Amino acid sequence: MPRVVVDVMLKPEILDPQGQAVANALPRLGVNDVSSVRIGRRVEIEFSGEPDLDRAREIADKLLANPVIEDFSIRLVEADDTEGARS
Amino acid sequence: MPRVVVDVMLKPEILDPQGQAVANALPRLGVNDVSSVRIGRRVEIEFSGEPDLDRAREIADKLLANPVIEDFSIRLVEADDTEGARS
Amino acid sequence: MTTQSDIGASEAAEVTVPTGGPVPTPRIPVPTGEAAPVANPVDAAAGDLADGPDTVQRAVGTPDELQPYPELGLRDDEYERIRQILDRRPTQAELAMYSIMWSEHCSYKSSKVHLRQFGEKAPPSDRLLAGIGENAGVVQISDELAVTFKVESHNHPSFVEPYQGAATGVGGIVRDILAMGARPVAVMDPLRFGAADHPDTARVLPGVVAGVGGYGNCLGLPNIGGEVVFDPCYQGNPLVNALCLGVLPVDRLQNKAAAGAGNVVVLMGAKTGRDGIGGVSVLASATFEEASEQRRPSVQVGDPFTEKLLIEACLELYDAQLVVGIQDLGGAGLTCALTETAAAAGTGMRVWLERVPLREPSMEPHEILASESQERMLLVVEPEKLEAVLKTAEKWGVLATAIGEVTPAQADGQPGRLLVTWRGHTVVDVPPGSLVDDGPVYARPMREPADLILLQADRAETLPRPATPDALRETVLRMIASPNLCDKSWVTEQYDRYVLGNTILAQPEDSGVIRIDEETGLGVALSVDGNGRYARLDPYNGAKLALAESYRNVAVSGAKPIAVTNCLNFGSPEDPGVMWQFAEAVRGLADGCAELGIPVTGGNVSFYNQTGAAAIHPTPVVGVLGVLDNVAERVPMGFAPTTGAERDLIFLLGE
Amino acid sequence: MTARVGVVTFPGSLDDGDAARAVRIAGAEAVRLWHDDPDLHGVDAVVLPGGFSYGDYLRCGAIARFAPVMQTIVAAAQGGMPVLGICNGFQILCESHLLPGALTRNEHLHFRNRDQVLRIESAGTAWTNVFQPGQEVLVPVKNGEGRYVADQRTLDELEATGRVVARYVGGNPNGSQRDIAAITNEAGNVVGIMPHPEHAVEALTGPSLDGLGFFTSILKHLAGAPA
Ligand SMILES: Nc1ncnc2c1ncn2[C@@H]1O[C@H](COP(=O)(O)OP(=O)(O)O)[C@@H](O)[C@H]1O
Repeated sequence: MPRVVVDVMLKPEILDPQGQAVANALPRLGVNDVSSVRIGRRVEIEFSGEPDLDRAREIADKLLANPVIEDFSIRLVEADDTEGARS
Repeated sequence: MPRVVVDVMLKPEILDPQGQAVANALPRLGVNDVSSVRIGRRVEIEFSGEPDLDRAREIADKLLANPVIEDFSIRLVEADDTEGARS
Repeated sequence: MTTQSDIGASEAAEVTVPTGGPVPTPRIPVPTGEAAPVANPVDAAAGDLADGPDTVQRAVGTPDELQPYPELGLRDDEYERIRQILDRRPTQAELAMYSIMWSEHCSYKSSKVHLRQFGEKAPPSDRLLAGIGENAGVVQISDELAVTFKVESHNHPSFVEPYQGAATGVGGIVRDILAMGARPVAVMDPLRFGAADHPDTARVLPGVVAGVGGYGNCLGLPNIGGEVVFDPCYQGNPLVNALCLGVLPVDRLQNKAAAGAGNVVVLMGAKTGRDGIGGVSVLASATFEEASEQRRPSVQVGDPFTEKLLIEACLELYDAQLVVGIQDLGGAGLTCALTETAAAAGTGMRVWLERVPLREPSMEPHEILASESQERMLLVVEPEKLEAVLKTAEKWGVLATAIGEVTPAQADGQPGRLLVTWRGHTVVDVPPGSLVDDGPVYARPMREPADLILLQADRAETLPRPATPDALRETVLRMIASPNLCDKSWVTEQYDRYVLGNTILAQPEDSGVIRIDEETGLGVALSVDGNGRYARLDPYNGAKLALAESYRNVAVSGAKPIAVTNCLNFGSPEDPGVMWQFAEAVRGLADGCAELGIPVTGGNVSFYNQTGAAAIHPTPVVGVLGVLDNVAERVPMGFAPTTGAERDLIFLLGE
Repeated sequence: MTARVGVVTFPGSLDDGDAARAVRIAGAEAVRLWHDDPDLHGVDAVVLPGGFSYGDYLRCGAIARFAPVMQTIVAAAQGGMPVLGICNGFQILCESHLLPGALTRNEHLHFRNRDQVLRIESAGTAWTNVFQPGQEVLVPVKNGEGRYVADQRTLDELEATGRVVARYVGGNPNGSQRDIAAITNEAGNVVGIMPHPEHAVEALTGPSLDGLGFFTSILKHLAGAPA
């Protein structure tokens, strides 16, 4: 069953203390070529029936993101599509 | 410049109280066809030079995810690819 | 900052709330390269005048250029004054600065004439090391030690984004305390929400509580008390007030004066971003496409970890005597810090704005000057100590950057000027005192609200009283169940009361008690109280009652009350009814303090707390601080468990 | 010789002064250690205090694990040096793999501060040897991410080998699996505890004096330990 993924990220101009903390820690791990880290939320929504993008958008808008400081994007993902190398 | 996206999600067997709280709130919004909500982190990493997937995997493995409770996946994303309908 | 923390510079212009409303109409014609005289060789050399910033040079050459001062909340006569002071039109950056510093928020233009009473009626005190006008009042409590405390509001941001609004409210008041040379040691949070069962309260309250807790807990400051009050009048305008208490050795007291020509001006802490620029963005709307409004969030995001580092770094700098002057950056950002520090010393200042570390490289000079980015402090440092300062900052992992230097007063003894350049362009050249001290002052019209007589006539005595045991039982149950009287632990359990290990009393006690000196047991007690319903019925006595309640709470914990702080939450000062309520409340508080013999040492005014034309109840929140020579002698509120035959006796005092 | 107990300060540590105070009240010398300095300055034992090291925005303890001082502490702990991690310190010990499992967001999603009864399940560790097994103690708990989780096998093993050091009694404040409040490693020298014994060492400031036992235990342990 495909699921809906909502990515919620702070707007680009908003301070992201979480990303900044990670970026600052990287040199400690010997990583010096990262210029920026931004951290947001990834929300996976499974519907009991057909996945409903409009519904998901409504949920994101009302519940998952605060439009004052966050943007979100929505997409359908196949359940077993790990979108990359799941480690 | 493309960036690396690391998605970190709690392992399926680990309780996700945040996701559950959202799922429980949905009926109040009149949404009754969602069977599960899981909330994780989405980390966007920009490199100063070429994006380095191996490097990113190392960062994810050491820092971004705790393998005891979390899984992660990594992929390259074009900077302006919003991966869906940016609202 | 000595400003009203929650009312942005643009409050009067009402363009801040980011509801995605229309972009204000641009009023600035885009200047063309040819039209501007190219007289300044530096400007000319920069070679990008058409797209460059509005310089002093250009302002001189284009005296008739239309400027969007009304959108920035400046009145015609205020704008004229600015032109007189500068003897030309202000540049964009200068206009932004005046609009900020002359706003209600920073200039106290409507409240000033009333607040004077706090000083005039105050009893003489030899304990007061710093009083009204400083970042926070400082009170000596022993030969070596002093405490400083103050309450501020962050009401409007907390309605828009409850978590971050409340969090940055705590962050702001903590920096005020830090700027006095004190280590912050406790916080309190008087809160007002709409009806408990209103759906929006379910959004605002949990977010505010989590924000107060999140920021305070992460800084390691125990929360030792506060208030949670529900009333429909706060539905569209909750009150989030935050109090911070700090401790300092008497000889570590800091001040904000940028003394000593040649000293270096250092900006320490977070990078500067487009936070809370709000109304100032109208200045840019001519050069940005429509979407630009989107890029200017009015809500700041707090970073308590950076603040914690800032605290430790500052304290280390104070102890090593490495700073001459220090000022926190609050609601009016660099504008306020630069002008206040220079004005306090009568010196001038030269600032290279491009040295300010930016989160977004595309920021323009007026945006950098107006930014409300959190977790920043401005230091004045002797050149030979700069390296040591930078080292300390590095040790704690906070950014510190030399951005300018103190310049001498003028040859004729007149104060110096604040000169700000940006990539070689002179964008600001002003007398700093004109922004800080010469702002407008209004004696606004006042009129007793027309409905007051009716309200007062409807006396409590006329209400039906429970007459039967059943009715009495019913009344008691209703009271117990009422949100205003119920147990507050859902809120207070989210706050760390133990951290720092000096909390002697906290929730649910009448006042919080903090041990200041582990050796001697010296400590202080603090309570914050307010009752908007009383104040609505009678603002003069309502304010007195708030003071009396707070005073009593401190006294019954075993402490001797010695100082008062306050946060005056009111509707629009342009409404004569509100202004009357304000004047009465101030008069009541000042009289009450005189009667009790303790001074107001500081506070904060928050106006424009209203939804449309409906103002909140006038809500003066009063904090009283008392001293305990030995905290072991504190009196907790509960009856002590009885052992054997020794039973506590119960007395009722008073009428 | 008084025992020397190190207390580490990371940027963002908050209860470090309190841990040092508890060490002193117990009768040992508190030695302050700095995150950036790998030298342990000859201490006999180490306390990792509560707080939000490096802000803990990512995951509690995730960044502190890489601090220079932690490299030394991990090696010393593996060599038998007693280490007590309180709250954030517990999180750091799990992130450093000195203790199994992980600490996650409280089930009810709130930070919670209350006085909490614990049952001491194991008095065999370096930090709990003055207690009686089954003894109940009252100490403050205050955390936002204190829910202990591990897989069933690990949990069973902890139980079977007596490595559950303390459990919540009379209500679980964060949803910890099997009410676990504190655990230890196989050797019993490394203990992680979510509640705060260092805040129950003075009658004026704490709900009890029960927390002191954790700090007197280490003195007893060090006194009995072969030099
Ligand atoms: N927002 C808050 N933050 C911290 N403590 C609070 C807050 N609200 C109430 N409290 C505390 O809870 C206790 C009970 O509050 P309240 O019911 O208002 O009592 P009282 O009517 O005696 O002032 C007091 O100790 C008070 O300081």
